[in-house]
Amino acid sequence: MDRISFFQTSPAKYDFAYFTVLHIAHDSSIATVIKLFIMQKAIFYEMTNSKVCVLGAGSTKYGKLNESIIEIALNAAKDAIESAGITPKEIQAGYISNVFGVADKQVHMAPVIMSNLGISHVPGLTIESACGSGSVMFREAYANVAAGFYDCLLALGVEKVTHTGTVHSTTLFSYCSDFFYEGGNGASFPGLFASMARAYMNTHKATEEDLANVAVKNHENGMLNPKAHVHKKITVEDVLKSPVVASPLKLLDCCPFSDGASATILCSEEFAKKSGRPYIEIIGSGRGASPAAVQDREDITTIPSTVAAARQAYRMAGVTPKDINFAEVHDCFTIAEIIDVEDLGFFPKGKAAHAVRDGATRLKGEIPVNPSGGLKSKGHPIGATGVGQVVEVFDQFTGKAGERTVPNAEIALTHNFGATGASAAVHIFRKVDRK
Amino acid sequence: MDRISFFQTSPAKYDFAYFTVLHIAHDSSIATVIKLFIMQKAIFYEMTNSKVCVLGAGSTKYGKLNESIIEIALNAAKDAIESAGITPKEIQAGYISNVFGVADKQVHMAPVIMSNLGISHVPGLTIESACGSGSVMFREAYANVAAGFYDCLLALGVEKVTHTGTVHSTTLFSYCSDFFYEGGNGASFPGLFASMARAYMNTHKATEEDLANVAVKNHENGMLNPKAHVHKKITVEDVLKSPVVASPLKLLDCCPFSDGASATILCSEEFAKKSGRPYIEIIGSGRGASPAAVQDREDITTIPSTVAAARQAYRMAGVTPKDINFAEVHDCFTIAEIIDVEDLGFFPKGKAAHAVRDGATRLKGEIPVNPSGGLKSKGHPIGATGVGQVVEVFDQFTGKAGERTVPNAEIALTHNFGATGASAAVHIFRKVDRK
Amino acid sequence: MMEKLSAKESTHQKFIEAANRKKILAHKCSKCGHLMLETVLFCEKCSGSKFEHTELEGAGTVVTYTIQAVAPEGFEDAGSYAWVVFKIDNSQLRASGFLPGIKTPADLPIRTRVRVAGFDPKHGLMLQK
Amino acid sequence: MMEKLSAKESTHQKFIEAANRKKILAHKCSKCGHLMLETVLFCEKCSGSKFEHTELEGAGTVVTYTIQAVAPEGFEDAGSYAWVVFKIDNSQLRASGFLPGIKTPADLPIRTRVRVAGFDPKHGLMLQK
Ligand SMILES: [Zn+2]
Ligand SMILES: [Zn+2]
Repeated sequence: MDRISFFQTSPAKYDFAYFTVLHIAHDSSIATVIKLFIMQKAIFYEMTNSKVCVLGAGSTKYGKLNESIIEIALNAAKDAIESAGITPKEIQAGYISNVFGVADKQVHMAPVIMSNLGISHVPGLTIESACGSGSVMFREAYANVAAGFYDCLLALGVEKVTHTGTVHSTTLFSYCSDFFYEGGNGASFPGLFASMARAYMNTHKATEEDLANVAVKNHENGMLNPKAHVHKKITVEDVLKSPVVASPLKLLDCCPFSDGASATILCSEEFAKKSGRPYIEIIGSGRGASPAAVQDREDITTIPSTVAAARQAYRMAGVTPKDINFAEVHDCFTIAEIIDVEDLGFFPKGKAAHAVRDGATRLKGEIPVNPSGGLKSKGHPIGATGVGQVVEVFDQFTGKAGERTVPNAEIALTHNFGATGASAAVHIFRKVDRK
Repeated sequence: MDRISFFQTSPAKYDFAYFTVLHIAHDSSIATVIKLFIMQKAIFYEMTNSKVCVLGAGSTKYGKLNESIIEIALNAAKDAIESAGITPKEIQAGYISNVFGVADKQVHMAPVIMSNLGISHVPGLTIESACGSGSVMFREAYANVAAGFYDCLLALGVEKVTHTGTVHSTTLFSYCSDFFYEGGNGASFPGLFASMARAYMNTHKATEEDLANVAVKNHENGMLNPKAHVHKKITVEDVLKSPVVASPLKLLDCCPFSDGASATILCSEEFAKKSGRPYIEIIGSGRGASPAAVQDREDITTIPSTVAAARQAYRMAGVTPKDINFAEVHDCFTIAEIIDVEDLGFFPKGKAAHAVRDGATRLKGEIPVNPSGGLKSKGHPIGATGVGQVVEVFDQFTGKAGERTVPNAEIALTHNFGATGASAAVHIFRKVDRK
Repeated sequence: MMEKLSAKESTHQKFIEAANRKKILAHKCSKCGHLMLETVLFCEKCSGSKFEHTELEGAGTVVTYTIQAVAPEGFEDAGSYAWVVFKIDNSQLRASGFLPGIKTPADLPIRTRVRVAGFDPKHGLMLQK
Repeated sequence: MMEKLSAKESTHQKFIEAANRKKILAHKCSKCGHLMLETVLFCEKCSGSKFEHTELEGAGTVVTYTIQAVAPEGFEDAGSYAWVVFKIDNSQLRASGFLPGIKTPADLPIRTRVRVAGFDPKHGLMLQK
């Protein structure tokens, strides 16, 4: 499909019309036309260039949680609502992301969440796109505000699986693969990424140590995040000596199974400005897809959905990878972060392992990657992960990231994918300075 | 929340601006303003009044199906694509609705479906809202086309549960309730609707025979639908003598557990017109929500989400219940159809039982309800049901409904809800005559 | 693997602990006085989030119910039971629970008085006549 | 309760039946000649939906793989096995399968030759070296 995604064509098309109007207005110089132009500009602004902001954000701690999935979700929702300084009645819709509600006996979560926020008349829905559910949902919520359909939304991701145990969780997750070819033939998620790691290592001469460096860096960042699942400083040796899960990946190459929820309040710029509270702006959004099965990808060392989503988001935001001050990327396994940072354009193909080794992605490096600790250390409650990345950007840009704050950051990127990257979404955010 | 849903406010607001422009154009009578006006009209049209059409539709048979959930989905997708006369490459996104993919070991379905349609680069997602997933997803897909984000989408619902058996299916479905108060205390879905039936019968002096009439009528219609799950003419006595599932509801008051998929091709009016194929137009869309738990509803004999969704859809379409020529409504249990037709405004509160007895909702009645056979006879593959209702409208309006065709129908309504109506969506369609 | 929640962390757990004392846990909005079940986090009327805890006596009258002939998993061995919605005395609130030993509608006319008997990990909020 | 599917109805079943004959079932677009696995319903190149059935010899070379130390449910008793992506001989197509008896990477260098041994209802597409 050569059609540029909806967030590119539209602004361009209307900008053209807009400047045509401007031109006519200048030529004719009559009051009515100017009036028309101003009115049109206002309408255009609201309708297609409507900026969308994140006004509030909150997360539970990620980890093994004892509360029910609904309570976990509600705790994050309450935090986000209070962080935005709004009341629940200002929320016009609830966008939820979740994959395995079945595991805690609750699907159809939006009505239960909304009812317990005291706004049972507010409609909602759940969006699922495997481990990328959070960002795919976030994009739908974003599009609804961008289109002018809503002024204020709750966008909330939640997951609870740890109580089912490692083997059953592994099994559930394998249902996110192309099951006929992958899960059904014995591949788990660590297994699928292990096959990608082997392909990458073989093609680009990377080593198990190169992968381990990603884990070491993300655990280091996670130490600074009080809500992270895993607070444990580790060394390359620790990673290499940890038990093999699916060769060549070892336990410390893998993110944990986590419970948790993250929530954001999305709103129009007008709504955000009126609030008088700190907010951040979404300046780019992109989605992509890849062949569902790893076997069907011509090059197993790159993820086409990431490349497509990033290209769209960069184009929409009018920025390049060099403009990104930090990124939260999908590091479900160490190999994933290596592939991600290449697919996102931070490093040339095959060069990421070297860059990570040199510290380029560390908190004080040239492009800090996963200051939150990433999925690897912060944790990976799969329905919440994509939203949690946005929470990190919000916290970074509004002075709530404490010791892990990336200095002087103005532009940040989030990248989250489903399964082995069959689906992906990328968002780009801008810090908004308030006087 | 007093804000009218997005599909009402926007057109009204822009109509105002539009007529202001018109007014100015008349007054000043200068060419540039007229030019401006025409350009603006075109842009307005495309941007906010963009009509959305259904260009193709297809369903598998509903029932116990042996294929995998992916094959079931693909069979419906292929039918819809061929019915629309498009090629898969014209599809820009895949909106899927499904609840229990876990039961057939496949979630994250969009990438697998898109890959097997030969368009693995096209992004998709899954939307869940219990038994209302299909219509809630359809509305999101619709909104994306209405906003001008996409020209052509696949909107597909699918479910496969029968292989898990009745008790496990009953258990899975109970996860759609407010589990802490309902499923967790032993209520199944038949049980929840039974409690609503008892309340209704008590308040409005309806009888078990009144409920049975709904089943008899829908089985009669289903006899004419080759894709219906249950082809069995029944009598009131058959219903009353069937085994109790959850008193006062008996087996023949309940829809079956079904497998199946339904798919539609949604597109802009421009796209539909260019195709030269038959299509129908969506003229109204509404969503609503109710307290998740039955206990929290002030009146248990009405479903607030239906009332809200219908009000929105009618207002947007500019029609009243009297203008509807037939309706596909959510009759998961006989009591549901009784409540639905009152909440949708076809009959006053408490009067539906009488109207059904008099034949008002039969195929030749004043307002035919569920000409397809409804969930009761056509079947209820929960993720597909809301989409299947649209397929019925498409078939009715494009001459494919055979003996069950409602004569002279021009306007039709679909109504689908999740669980006990905690979420609902209503759509209104117009037949488009092509010369 | 996971510890049991304390009532401090979980509204569900608080509700359960009260049920075990034969109470229904609710709270009253400090701002407008509206009464809600404990699980609701913001006032349905005024969006307030400060509440006074209120324990309601776990007794009331049947609003509606069903007798579950086909029971979901976990309830197959529960015998013939009713799932009951009841209005809690001295409030407009309703709650739902599990009432064992109900075989036919004659056993449970609408407006029958029921009371909370406790909370069973397997069958939920237990009621008795 | 449900009958077994015939290969007429199910692309998965067709694929499985071919695997049991040690073949990989594919089809060639009648319009442009593009070759795809049987499960793909429209041509990836030209969107055509008419195909000529093609049975490929179930043999090829390993592209990548993993040895699953922690196996999902249904595979716990499978011993040490590899999940393998292999390129099918005389085509650009790849498929995936289950290869038992692999303990260390030394057992399976990239480009090792493997062939289809059948389809096991429990473990899927069976491979052998
Ligand atoms: Zn209050
Ligand atoms: Zn072709």
